[in-house]
Amino acid sequence: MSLEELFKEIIIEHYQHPKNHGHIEHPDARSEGSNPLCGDEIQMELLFEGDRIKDVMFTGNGCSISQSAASLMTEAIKGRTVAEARRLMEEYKNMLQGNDYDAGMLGDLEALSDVKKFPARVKCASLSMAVLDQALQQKK
Amino acid sequence: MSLEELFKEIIIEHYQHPKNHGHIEHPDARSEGSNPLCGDEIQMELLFEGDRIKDVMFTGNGCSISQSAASLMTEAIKGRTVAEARRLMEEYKNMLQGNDYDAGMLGDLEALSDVKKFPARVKCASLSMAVLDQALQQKK
Amino acid sequence: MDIEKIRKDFPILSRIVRDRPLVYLDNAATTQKPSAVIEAISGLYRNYNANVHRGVYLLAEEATQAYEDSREAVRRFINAGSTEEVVFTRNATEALNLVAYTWADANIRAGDEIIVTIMEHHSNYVPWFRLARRKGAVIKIVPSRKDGELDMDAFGSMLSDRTKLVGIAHMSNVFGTINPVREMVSLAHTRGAAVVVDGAQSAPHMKIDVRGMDCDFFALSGHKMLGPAGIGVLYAKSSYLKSMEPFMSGGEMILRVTLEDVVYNDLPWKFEAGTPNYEGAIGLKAAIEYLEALGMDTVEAYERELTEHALRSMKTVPDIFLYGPSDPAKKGGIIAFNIKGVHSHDIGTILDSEGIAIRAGHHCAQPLMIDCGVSAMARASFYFYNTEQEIDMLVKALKKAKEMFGHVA
Amino acid sequence: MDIEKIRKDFPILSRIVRDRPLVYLDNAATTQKPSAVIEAISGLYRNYNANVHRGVYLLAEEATQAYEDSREAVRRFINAGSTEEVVFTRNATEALNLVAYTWADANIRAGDEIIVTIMEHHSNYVPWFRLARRKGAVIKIVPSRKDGELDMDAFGSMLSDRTKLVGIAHMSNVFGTINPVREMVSLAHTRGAAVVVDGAQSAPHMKIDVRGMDCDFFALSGHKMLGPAGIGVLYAKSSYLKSMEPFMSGGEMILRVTLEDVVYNDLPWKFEAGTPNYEGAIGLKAAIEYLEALGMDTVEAYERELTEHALRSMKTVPDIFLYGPSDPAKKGGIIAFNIKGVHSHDIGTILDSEGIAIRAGHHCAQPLMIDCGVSAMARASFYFYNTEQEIDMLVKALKKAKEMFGHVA
Ligand SMILES: Cc1ncc(COP(=O)(O)O)c(C=O)c1O
Ligand SMILES: Cc1ncc(COP(=O)(O)O)c(C=O)c1O
Repeated sequence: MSLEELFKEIIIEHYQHPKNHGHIEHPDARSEGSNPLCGDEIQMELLFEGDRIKDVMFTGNGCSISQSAASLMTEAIKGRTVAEARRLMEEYKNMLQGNDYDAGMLGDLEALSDVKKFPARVKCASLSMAVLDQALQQKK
Repeated sequence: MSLEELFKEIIIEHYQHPKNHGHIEHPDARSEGSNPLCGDEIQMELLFEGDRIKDVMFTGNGCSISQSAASLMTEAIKGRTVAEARRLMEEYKNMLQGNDYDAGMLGDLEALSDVKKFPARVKCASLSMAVLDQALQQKK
Repeated sequence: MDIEKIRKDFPILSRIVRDRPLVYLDNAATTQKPSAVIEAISGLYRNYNANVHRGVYLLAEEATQAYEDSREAVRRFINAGSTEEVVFTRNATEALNLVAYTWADANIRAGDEIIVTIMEHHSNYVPWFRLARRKGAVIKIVPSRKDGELDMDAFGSMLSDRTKLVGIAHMSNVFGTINPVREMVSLAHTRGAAVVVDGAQSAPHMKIDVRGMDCDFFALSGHKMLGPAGIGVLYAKSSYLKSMEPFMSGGEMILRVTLEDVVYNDLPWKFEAGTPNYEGAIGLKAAIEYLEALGMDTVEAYERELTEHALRSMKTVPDIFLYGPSDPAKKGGIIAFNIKGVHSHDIGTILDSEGIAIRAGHHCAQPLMIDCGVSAMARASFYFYNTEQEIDMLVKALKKAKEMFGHVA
Repeated sequence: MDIEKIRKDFPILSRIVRDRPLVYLDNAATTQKPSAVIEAISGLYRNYNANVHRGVYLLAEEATQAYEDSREAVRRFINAGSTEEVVFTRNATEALNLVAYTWADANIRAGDEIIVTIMEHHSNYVPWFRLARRKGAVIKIVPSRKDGELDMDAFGSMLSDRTKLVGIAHMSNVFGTINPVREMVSLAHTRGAAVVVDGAQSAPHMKIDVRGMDCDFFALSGHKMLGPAGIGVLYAKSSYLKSMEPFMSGGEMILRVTLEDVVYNDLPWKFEAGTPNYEGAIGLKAAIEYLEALGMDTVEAYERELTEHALRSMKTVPDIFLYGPSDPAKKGGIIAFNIKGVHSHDIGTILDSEGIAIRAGHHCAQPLMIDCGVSAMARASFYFYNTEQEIDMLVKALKKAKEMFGHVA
């Protein structure tokens, strides 16, 4: 268990310079969530085009894991269909739970694979997935 | 610590054949008390003549120690002045607490001297003293 | 069951009291602890003590895991559906008060009826008595029959649409009677009443299945089932817990506090304010694992044999009166008695002088004492580490007590 | 104070965590236990375990004596006038809730005002918040000044004849500020308000004199002062306790129960329903004796030195912000901080990888977090078994954390 596994350069990069950070003018879905014990907060806004996630933006504050996960997650799903996003989330969950997962599908999100070695931090990495899940449920 | 010290013959005798057991028709004072945990109960009635306790009777139920103490206590104070009764109660208390005491004054009540070796039973032996004390306070 | 081996697991059982080996027969008051429980506690403090649910460091993760593992052990032990339904309290008493202060306070109104049995411990009576006073509700008492069992006809005719709550001791701490809770629950439910089962005496001695029983609330105390003092459990159906306001408030039971508002935590933590007794929970887990290794069926069967033996041999004491069911199939290992001419308190002292620990008094069940027309009883109560020889020693000492008080009369 | 000898009294301090010796700096959350406390607990269960206040046998006498001796130890430790005024609870949180459910529930009405400080732990805030909601009372918050001390002018002008209750953290669990409780009590008393002092953080670290302070209620938690989890204390003036209805009901807290009436027990037992955590109390007594042997003055002086050292050396971490008073005379050994660019949660993980345990989060003091404009802080908190070397290790690790997050930006 080494710190470098957790705080990979790409994670710190996304923490300090998050992608898709901000708001969408007229989002189709919006949701938020928090980890009260550590104070992590994520809000997400989505814009759909047919079955596809045309745009996604987030705001929030919290630790490097929760914020970089939001940045990486939004990058990963932008442009995908809802079904693809759901499959990706499933793989991401598998990764965090220490199950087998499809690395190809996750892409850069795989940077968070070592979070599972830090049980106290798994919640941080899962927050944006929970928020995204809520938002996707708003899509009819 | 032997049982024979606690359950002396005189104690069992007074338990089984209590003296001064019953009621006074028009008592000057009446009081009662209980040890809720063991269920011991004592009621006392007193008749005064000037400064003197002319008569005293008790009823109650409970263990051999509480009931024999009531019997012995009423025997000891009957006919005494209130001041004498108070002194006697003081000596009785000393005895139960393991302090020096005036054996001559206590008479048969000394049968209860070994109760102090049975800490759980001291409350039983003190109950009638507490009830008597309350009754004496009713004397103007 | 290798009784000699089992007794070695309990360090206190080799203690000498009044120059005699301890004979501990006050298990309905509290039970002794096996080394596994004692070591679970010292192991925590020697190796991984930290406040739970809060830390981002290893010790805190370990302590939190152990605490939540205990909740799972309790869930399994009583067959609850989810750990959401397992709330840690100080003891059974707090578990019952929690229900009184939350669900009952919100749902019981003037004129409503609460039914409890005559066998209740004060802890499953006084909370309802006070609540009824406060609300103007009515308490009804299910009487017992001559044979020490509940009068189920009376119960049936007491139930009505006004009945909002039924409180039942699963096992009486005086008579030892095992009450037909499953039947009572289903009768109560037909009237829409909630049922609180006081399992303080049953959980240590028999297999508990809260789902099978279908009770709405179930309370137990860890210290009566090999666990440490200071830990108890309230089981409640999650549908109830969800609808209930929290009991105590403070750290741990909230999600978010601002000056304008407070958002409560998820189940079950919503009901656990402040630093919990995680030591107690960790000790209770070791206790449950000990019981599970023995098997609750084995415990029950062995204790039934002890009880049969005790009922048979205690009867040979002159002038003894045994309370409660005489059929050992109807009761647990609790035998309350009186000996004519010897007050229970004196019996207690005489037995103590022989190293035998029993209890004397009202057993926190004064309504039942009044009903039996006595102010006190003596009580011997067994656990699986007791033996027939110990019961024989009890009987011998009781005969001696009778003699001491008999020879003058 | 022979620190090497003291550290040997705490078995956990020789634990290796993440291949490093444990550096435990989360003492405001809970403290570690000396062998004397661990052994007091196992000694009870090995030698004289029995339910208290009930038995007529030797074990029960011994256990009861030990339990009540603990009450006397607490009385002495906080300088209460009588053991009548010492009620055992699970923790400080329960002690505060007890006051909310009894005295405050009976005495606070719509329009009345409750004053608390911005520094309160949720346990001394949420109970009053809920009570105020229930009753239609108003909560007022004493703000803090820039220097981390209470704004006493604001407090003075908030007090009025409508003030019924004042709740004060004796020592803040975030800022470490030691609040001027004696002065606040006397101001509050001129308006006839009752004062509840939350001593959870002060009692472990300084001499407590509840009579000198003249507070009406004082709460503490055993686990924060070397004692086991699951035991706390409510001190209350006996004049208050006498007038109060009981909190929980059940065994132990009653004198007599009939079907018509219930008579409550004497103080303090009226407030202790059910089997108490006598194990916890017995452990707490060993903890108090350990602290008394050291001397609270010594503890306080040593911790002040540690705090001075920490304040001085932590300042050398780049971009660190330390919350609370910068004058070590004004605070206890609690230092909350943030490092720009490194979230407290990440700091916690980085320190953990070096075996250093600190806390990160809102510290159950969200109103204070909001007031400081942050959602979380890191916090190091000391006890007398900590050393300057440990603080140096903390500082070194903080610099490393800053570097890890600094090199990219
Ligand atoms: C100031 C303060 N008050 C109250 C509490 C609550 O203590 P407990 O959780 O032991 O009830 C704490 C500790 O977390 C505290 O720091
Ligand atoms: C039937 C019953 N209910 C409740 C209790 C209360 O248990 P506790 O004192 O552990 O809360 C007891 C034990 O005394 C009991 O026997």
